[in-house]
Amino acid sequence: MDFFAFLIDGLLIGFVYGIAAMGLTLIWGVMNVINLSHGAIITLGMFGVYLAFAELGLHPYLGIVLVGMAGLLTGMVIYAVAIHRVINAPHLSTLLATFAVNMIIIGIGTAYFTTNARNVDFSLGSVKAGPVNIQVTRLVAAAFSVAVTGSLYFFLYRTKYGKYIRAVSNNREAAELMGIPSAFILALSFGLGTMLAGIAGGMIATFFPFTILSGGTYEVKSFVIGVLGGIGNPLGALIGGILLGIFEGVMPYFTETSWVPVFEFGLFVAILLFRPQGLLGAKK
Amino acid sequence: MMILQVKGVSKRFGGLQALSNVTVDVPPGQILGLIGPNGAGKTTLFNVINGVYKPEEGEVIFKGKNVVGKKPYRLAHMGLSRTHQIVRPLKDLTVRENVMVGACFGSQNLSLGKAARIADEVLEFVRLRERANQLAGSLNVGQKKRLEMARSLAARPNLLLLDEVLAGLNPTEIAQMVEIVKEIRTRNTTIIMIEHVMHAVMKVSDQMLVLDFGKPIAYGTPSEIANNPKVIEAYLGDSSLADQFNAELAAKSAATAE
Amino acid sequence: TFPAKTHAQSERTITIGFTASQTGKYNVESTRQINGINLWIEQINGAGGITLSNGTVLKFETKFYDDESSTDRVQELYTRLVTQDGADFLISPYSSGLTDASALIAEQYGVVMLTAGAASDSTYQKGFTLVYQTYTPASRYLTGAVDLLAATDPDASRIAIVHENDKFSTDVANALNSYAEDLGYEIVLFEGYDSGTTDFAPFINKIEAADPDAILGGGHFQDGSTFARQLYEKDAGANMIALLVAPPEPTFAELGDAALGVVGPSQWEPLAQIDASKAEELGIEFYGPSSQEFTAAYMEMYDEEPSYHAAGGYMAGLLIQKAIEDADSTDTDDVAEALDNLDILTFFGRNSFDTSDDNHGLQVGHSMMYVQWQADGDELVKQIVFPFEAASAETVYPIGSE
Amino acid sequence: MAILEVRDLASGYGEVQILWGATLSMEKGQLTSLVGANGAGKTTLLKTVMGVVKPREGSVWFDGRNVSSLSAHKKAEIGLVLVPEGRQLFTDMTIEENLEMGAAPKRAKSKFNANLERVYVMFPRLKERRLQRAGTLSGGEQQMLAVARGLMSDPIVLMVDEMSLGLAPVLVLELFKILRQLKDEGLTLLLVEQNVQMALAVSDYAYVLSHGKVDLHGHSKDLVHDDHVRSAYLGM
Amino acid sequence: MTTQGTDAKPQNELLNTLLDNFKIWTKKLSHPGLWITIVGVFILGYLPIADQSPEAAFANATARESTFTILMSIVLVSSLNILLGYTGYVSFGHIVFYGLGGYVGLYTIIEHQWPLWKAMAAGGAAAGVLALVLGSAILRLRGAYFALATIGINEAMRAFVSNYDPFGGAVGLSIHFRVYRETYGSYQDAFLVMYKAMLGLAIAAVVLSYLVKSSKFGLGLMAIREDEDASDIMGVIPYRSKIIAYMLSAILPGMVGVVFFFKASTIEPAAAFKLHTSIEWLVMIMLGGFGTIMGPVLGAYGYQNLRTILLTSEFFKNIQLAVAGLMLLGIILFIPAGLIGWLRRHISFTRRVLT
Ligand SMILES: Nc1ncnc2c1ncn2[C@@H]1O[C@H](COP(=O)(O)OP(=O)(O)OP(=O)(O)O)[C@@H](O)[C@H]1O
Ligand SMILES: Nc1ncnc2c1ncn2[C@@H]1O[C@H](COP(=O)(O)OP(=O)(O)OP(=O)(O)O)[C@@H](O)[C@H]1O
Ligand SMILES: [Mg+2]
Ligand SMILES: [Mg+2]
Repeated sequence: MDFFAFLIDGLLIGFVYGIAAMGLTLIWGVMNVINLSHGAIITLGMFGVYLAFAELGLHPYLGIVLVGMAGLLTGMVIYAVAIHRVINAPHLSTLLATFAVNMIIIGIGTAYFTTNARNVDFSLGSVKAGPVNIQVTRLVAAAFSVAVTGSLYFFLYRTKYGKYIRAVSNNREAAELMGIPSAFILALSFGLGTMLAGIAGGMIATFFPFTILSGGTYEVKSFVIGVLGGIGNPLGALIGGILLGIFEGVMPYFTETSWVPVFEFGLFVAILLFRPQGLLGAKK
Repeated sequence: MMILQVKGVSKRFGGLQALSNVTVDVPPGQILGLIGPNGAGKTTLFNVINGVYKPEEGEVIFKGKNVVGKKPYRLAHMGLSRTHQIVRPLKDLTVRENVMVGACFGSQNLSLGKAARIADEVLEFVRLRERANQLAGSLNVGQKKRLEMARSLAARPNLLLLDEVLAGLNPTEIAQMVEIVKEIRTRNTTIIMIEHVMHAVMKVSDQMLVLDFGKPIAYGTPSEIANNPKVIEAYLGDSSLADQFNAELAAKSAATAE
Repeated sequence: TFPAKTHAQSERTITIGFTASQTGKYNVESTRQINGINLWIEQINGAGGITLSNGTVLKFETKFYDDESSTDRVQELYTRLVTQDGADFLISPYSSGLTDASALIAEQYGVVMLTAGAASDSTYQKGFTLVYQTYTPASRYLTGAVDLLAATDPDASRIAIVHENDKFSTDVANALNSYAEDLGYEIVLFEGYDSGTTDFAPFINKIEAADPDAILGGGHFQDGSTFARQLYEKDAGANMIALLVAPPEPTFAELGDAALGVVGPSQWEPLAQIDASKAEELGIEFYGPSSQEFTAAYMEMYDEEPSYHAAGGYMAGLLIQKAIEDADSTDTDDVAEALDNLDILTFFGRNSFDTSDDNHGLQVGHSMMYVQWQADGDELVKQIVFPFEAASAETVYPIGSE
Repeated sequence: MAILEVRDLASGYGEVQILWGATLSMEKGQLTSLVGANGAGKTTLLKTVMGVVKPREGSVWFDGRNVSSLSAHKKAEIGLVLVPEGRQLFTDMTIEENLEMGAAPKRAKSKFNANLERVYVMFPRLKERRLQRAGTLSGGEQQMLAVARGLMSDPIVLMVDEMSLGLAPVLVLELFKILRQLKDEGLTLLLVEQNVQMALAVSDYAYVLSHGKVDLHGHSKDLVHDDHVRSAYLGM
Repeated sequence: MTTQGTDAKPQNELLNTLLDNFKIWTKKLSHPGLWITIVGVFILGYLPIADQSPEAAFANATARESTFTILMSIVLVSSLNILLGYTGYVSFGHIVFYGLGGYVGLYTIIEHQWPLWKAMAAGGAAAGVLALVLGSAILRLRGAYFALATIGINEAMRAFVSNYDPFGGAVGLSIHFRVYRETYGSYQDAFLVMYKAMLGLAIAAVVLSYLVKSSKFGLGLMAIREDEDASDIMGVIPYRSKIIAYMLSAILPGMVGVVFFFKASTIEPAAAFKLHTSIEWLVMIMLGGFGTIMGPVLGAYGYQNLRTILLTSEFFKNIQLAVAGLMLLGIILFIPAGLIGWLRRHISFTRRVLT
C-alpha cells in the first residue's frame, strides 16, 4: 500500500470538510448559536447545484455561485423568521429553533425529493501523480476552499462589517448603543454561514452522490473540525478540516476502516480535554 | 497570631507585573483598607488570596496554613468570603436563594433550613428583605452590591474581602453601608476592604495599604496615609487642587446662571 | 364453518396494515414497496376481491403509518394497526431491525405478517410462527455473484469483501465470506465501513493494494452509488464489482459511466421471463400475473419502471391473497397453514417457506438474480446476467472491456 | 431650543413599571446631572431614552424631531449616545477595537484619528494597553474605556451612567475637568452620578429622580442648598 | 444576624436543628407540585392497565403502547433535566447511556438469562459507571465544549460497539421469542412487567428530580448553572457536584434502555446511539420548561402526543416531520420559557402549585 496515496486523498477531502465546517463555526463563534440546521443547509446546497445542472443545464461551478448567493438570502430569511426572536433567550432556544428549521427542511425535502440518491454526472477527469490518481474536481474544490477562506478571513478581520460582527457577537446591547445595527449584522452573519454551508454542499455535489439526508454527516464532522481549529476562526476551520481529512485518509492505512470513527471521535474528545481552545489555540 | 499573612506575593499577566512582592499582615478583628490607583493590582491581590489566581511567588497564610494552590471553595470552607467588584449575582435564582448558597456552602456548612433563616436575617441586615423572592437578575446595581455583601456575610466568614462595595451608592447610602461594615466588625470578622470612596474607607479602616503598579507604596493608619506625599501624588490627587477646582466650578456655574 | 353462514352474500373488507418509512433513511425502498402494495390492492379489488366458498366477498384496503425508519415507535404503530384499525394481515416495515420489533406484535396478537425488505436470516430464527419472508434471505444475497465469477472466470481467485457496517450488510458479507472460502477463494480484504461514509478514497487505496479480481459487498443505496462512482473515478482495477441494493435501482443510471459494468443482486427484474411455462417445468402451480403483465400495470399506474422493492410489496400482497384462497378463510391459523404448505411460482419467482421450528418462515423457494449495467449505444441498460437461464445478456467481464 | 427633550416618559420591565412619566429637557451645550436614590430609575430612564427599553408612554425629542420610535443604533447614528451602566464593553476585543467600534456612526468616521488622539491623551493608560483584551482590564480601566468609547462616536448629546464609578479620586477629578472642557467645546452632557456633590458642582442644571418621576429640578447651585437634597443625597 | 446570639445554649441549637429539618422535610414533601406530578404520572400510567380483562386489554393496547412511550420519555427527560436544567450543562449525546444500558441489559439477558430487574440494575450501573468515568474527564469542559464532547463520546461509542463482537458488532443483539414465554408466560405478560417497570421508573424520576432540586445539593447545582466560578468562590465544589449530577442523570436512562430494547427484542448500534433522539429530549425539556419538575413531564407528554397525532393522521403523515418542525418553531418563538414558565409568568396562582 502506498502511504502517499492515502495522504493525498485525505488532504484533498480535508479542504472540503474545512469549508463545510466554516459556516458552522462562523455562526457559532460569532452569534453563539449552534446551528443544527447546518447539515440540512449543506444538503440544500447539493440539491441547488443538482437542480441547476440537471434541470437548467448550468455548469456546476456556475451553480455553486448561484447557490452561494441564494444561500446568503436564505440565511438572512431564516434568521429573521426563526432566530431573531430568541437570539437573546437562553442559548438552548436558538439551538432548538435551528433544530426546528432542520426538521422543516428535511421534512419538506423528503416529501418532495424522497431520499433517492442524486448524482451530478460531471467530471473533469483526473490527473495521475505518481501512484496517485487525483480527480480534478477535487483539486478545484480544494483551490476554491482556499479562496473562500481567504476572502472570509479578509472580510472578518479587515473590513468594518467583520469587526461589527465580532462586536455584536460579543455584546449585542453595547453594539446597538454604539450605532451598530445589530439585527442586520446578525442576519448577515447567519446569511454568511448559510452561504458557506451551501457552497460546501454544492462542491460536494460535484464529486459525491448524495441524498436529502447527506448533510447530517458533514454536520457532525463540522463539530469535530470546529474543535480542532478553534471555533469562529475561518482559517482554523480550514486547517481543522484538513487535519480531519488527513486523519480519516491515513488511519485506514494502519487499521481496519470500521475502527476509524472510534479513533476519530476518541481523539476528538481527547483534544477537547487537553486543548479545548482548539489545536490552533484560537481566541478564548 | 495573624489571621492572614501575605508574604512576598508576585503575580504576572503576560508581560504585565500585576503584583510584585506584596507583603502584609492582617490581625484578627481588624479592618484593612486597600487603596490604590486603577489597575494597581488590588482586585488581583484578592484573587490571589482566595485562590482564583496562583501567584508565581510568595505565600498566603490564612489561619496559619499556606493556602497557595488551594481551590477557592477550600478557602470558602475555611472561612474566607469575598464580594466581587463587578457583581456576579446568580441571576435566575431568587435573592434569598442567592444568599442561601453563601450560607450553605460557606464555613458553617449549614442545612437548607438554617440557611434560609440566616438568609432572611442577613437580608434584613442589608435592607433587601422585601426583595427576597425576586430574581436576583432584576435588581439594580446598588441592590446587587448589597446582595453580594449579604451572600458573603451569610457564609459567616472569619475573613471578609470587600471589593468596592460602596461604588455606585450615593452619600446617604454610603453612610448606611459604612454602618453595616462597622457592625460586621463587631462580630469578630476581619475585613479587607478595597475602596475608592476615600472619606468612607478612612473612617472605618484601622490600617491602610496602598498599592501602585503592583507594589505596596505605603502602609499605616488612615491619617498617616492621607498625609503621605507619595499617596497623594499617585492616588488622591493634590487636595488643594481639588478644592480649587471645586471652587472654580462653583463660581463658573454661579456666573452662567446669572 | 356452518352452512347457515353461506346464505348471506356478505362482503368484508380486509385491512392490510403496515408502517412505511416515509421519512428517514429507508424512504426510497419503502415508498416503492408501498407502490407495489397499492397496485396489488387496486388489482384485486378491481377483480372483485376474493370470494370464499361460504359466499363472503373479501375486499382489501391498506392502513399505514410513517415509522420514520426508526424502532422507537414501530411497536406502538403496529399495535395500533392491530387493535384499533383492525388490521387482518400485516406487512413488515422495511429493514430487519424494525421487522424484529414489529414481529413481536404480530405474534402477540396472532396476526400473520409477510415481510418484505427484512432480509436478515436471524429474524426467522427467533421462534416466530406467523412471520413469512418474501425475499431471498441475506445469506444468499451475494453468493450467486461468486457463482457468476466462478463461471465467467475460472482463473479468478482473489476476492475483496467490503461492506457497510450495519446489520443487513454484515449478515450478507459474513455469509458471502464463508461461501467464497468454501469454494476456495482467497479473501484478500474483509472490511466494513461506517454507515455515514461518503469518502471511500482511503478504502479504495486499500482495495487496490490487495489487488482482488472481484470486489463484492456494499450496503445501501447511498453508499453503494458513492462507492461505485469513486471506484470508477479512481480506476480501482478489479475485474468485477458487485454491490448490494444500489445497482438494481433504476436511478443508479444517474451515475453515468460509473454505473457501467457494476453487478448487483436483485430480488426481481422486469426483464425476467417468468410465466406459466416455467412453472410447468418445475411441476408447481403458477399464480398471479406474469412478469410482463405486472411491469405493464405498474408502469401504467406510476409511470416508472418497477424496482424489486416495488415487486416485493406487490408480492407480499399476492402471497396473502393466495394463502386466503388456499385456506378459504381469513382465520390466522388457516392462513398460516396455507402459507406453510405453499410452493408456487409467481412473476416474482418461486416461493416457499421453511417450516422447521428453527427457521420458521424463512424464504427457501426464491433466489436472486444478478443485473449488470451495460452500454447500449448512448444508453445505459440494466441486463440480467445470472442465473444464465434467466439471463438477458452476456456478462461483461472484465469490467470496462465492452 | 432644547436639544434633547423627554416628555412624560413611562416604561418598565415585564409587569413592573419603573418610570412613571418623567419629563426633562436640555439645552445645547449644557451640562445636566440626574441624581436619585438607588433604584429610582435613572438607568431605566437613560435606557428608555435610547430605546433599549421600549417606552410605554411619552416621547423623546432630539433636535426638534420625535425620535421615540428610532432604534438605539439609529439614535447613536444621529448623535445621541449613551455610556451605559456596567460598562458593557466588548470584552473579547482589544482596547483599540473597542474604540473603533465606538466610532461606528458615519458622522464619527471622518474624525476618527483626531478623536482617537484625544481619548488617548485623556487616558494614557488606554494607550499603553492598546492591545489588551478589554475583559482583562481592571474595573477602573474598564470604566475609562467605556467613557472613551462613548466619546469616539462624536456625540452631540452624551449621556453617561455613573461615570465616576470605581475610579480613583485623582482620576475622577481629572475626568470632571475633561467633561467641562468638552462642554466648552459645545457637547451637551447628561450625567447620572452618585457622587452627587461633585455632580452638582460641575453641572449647570440638575434633576432629582425619585420613584420613576422627577421630584425636583433646578439650577445645580440652587439644589446644593436644598434641604431635601442635602439630607437625602448628600448625607448632610 | 444581629439577633443570632453566640451565647445560645447547645440544647437549643440541637432542638433548632431538629425542628429545622422537620420543617424542611414536611415542607418539602407537602409541596403540591410534587404530588400533582406524581399523581398525574400515576394516573396516566395506571389508566391503560386498570382493567385487565382480555377485551379491555385489547382495547387499551394502543393506549398502553403510547403511554409506554410517554413514560419512557418522562424518565429520560426528567433525568437529563438534572444535568441540563439544574446544572446548566447541555448533553447532546445523553443517549449514550440509554444505548449502553440497553446493550448491557440485553447482553446479560441473552448470555446469562438474567431477569429483567437484574438486567435493569446492570444497565443502570453501567450507565452510572460510564458517567463517572467520562464525567471526571469531560466535566472539566464548559458550555458548548462539553456539549460537543458528549456528541463525540456518543459517536465513538456507537462506532466502538459496531466493532465489538461480544455485543454482536454491527449486527447487534437479538432476543429469542421464547425468552418472553418462558420467563413471563407470554409476550403480553412480559410487556405488562416492562410497562409497570417503566411506570415505576417514571415516578422514581419525578421524585429523584424533585429531591435533587429541593436539596442543598440541588441549590449548589443551580448556583453552578448561574455562575460556576462565583459558586466555587462561595464554597460549592463544582467538579464533584457536576459529576454526581451527571451520574444521577445517567442511571435511569441506562435502565430505560434495558426495558426498551428488551421490549423491542433487538438492539443495533444505529438505533441505540441515535444522536437525533438525544436532541428530541432537549426539545421536550424546553417545551415543558427547563429546570422545573413538571416541565419535563409535561414536555414529554405534549411532545409525544403531538408526534403520535402527526404520525398517524391521514392528512399529515407525508409531511409530518415538516409540520412538527413548524409547530416546534412556533412554540419556541412564542413561549420560549416552556409551558411551565409561561404558566408561572401569566397565571399567578400557578406559581405556588407548579414546580
Ligand atoms: N486576566 C488578566 N490578564 C491580563 N491583565 C490583567 C488580567 N487581570 C488583570 N489584569 C491587569 O492587571 C492590572 C491589575 O488589575 P486589578 O484588577 O487588580 O486592578 P485594581 O487595582 O483592582 O484596579 P481597579 O481599582 O480599577 O479595580 C490591571 O492593569 C489589569 O489590566
Ligand atoms: N432588567 C430588569 N428587570 C426587572 N427589573 C429591573 C431590571 N433592571 C432594573 N430593574 C428594577 O428597576 C428599578 C430601577 O432600576 P434602575 O437601574 O433604573 O435604577 P437606578 O436609579 O439606575 O439605580 P442605581 O443607582 O442603583 O443605578 C430597580 O428597582 C430595579 O430592581
Ligand atoms: Mg479592582
Ligand atoms: Mg443605575
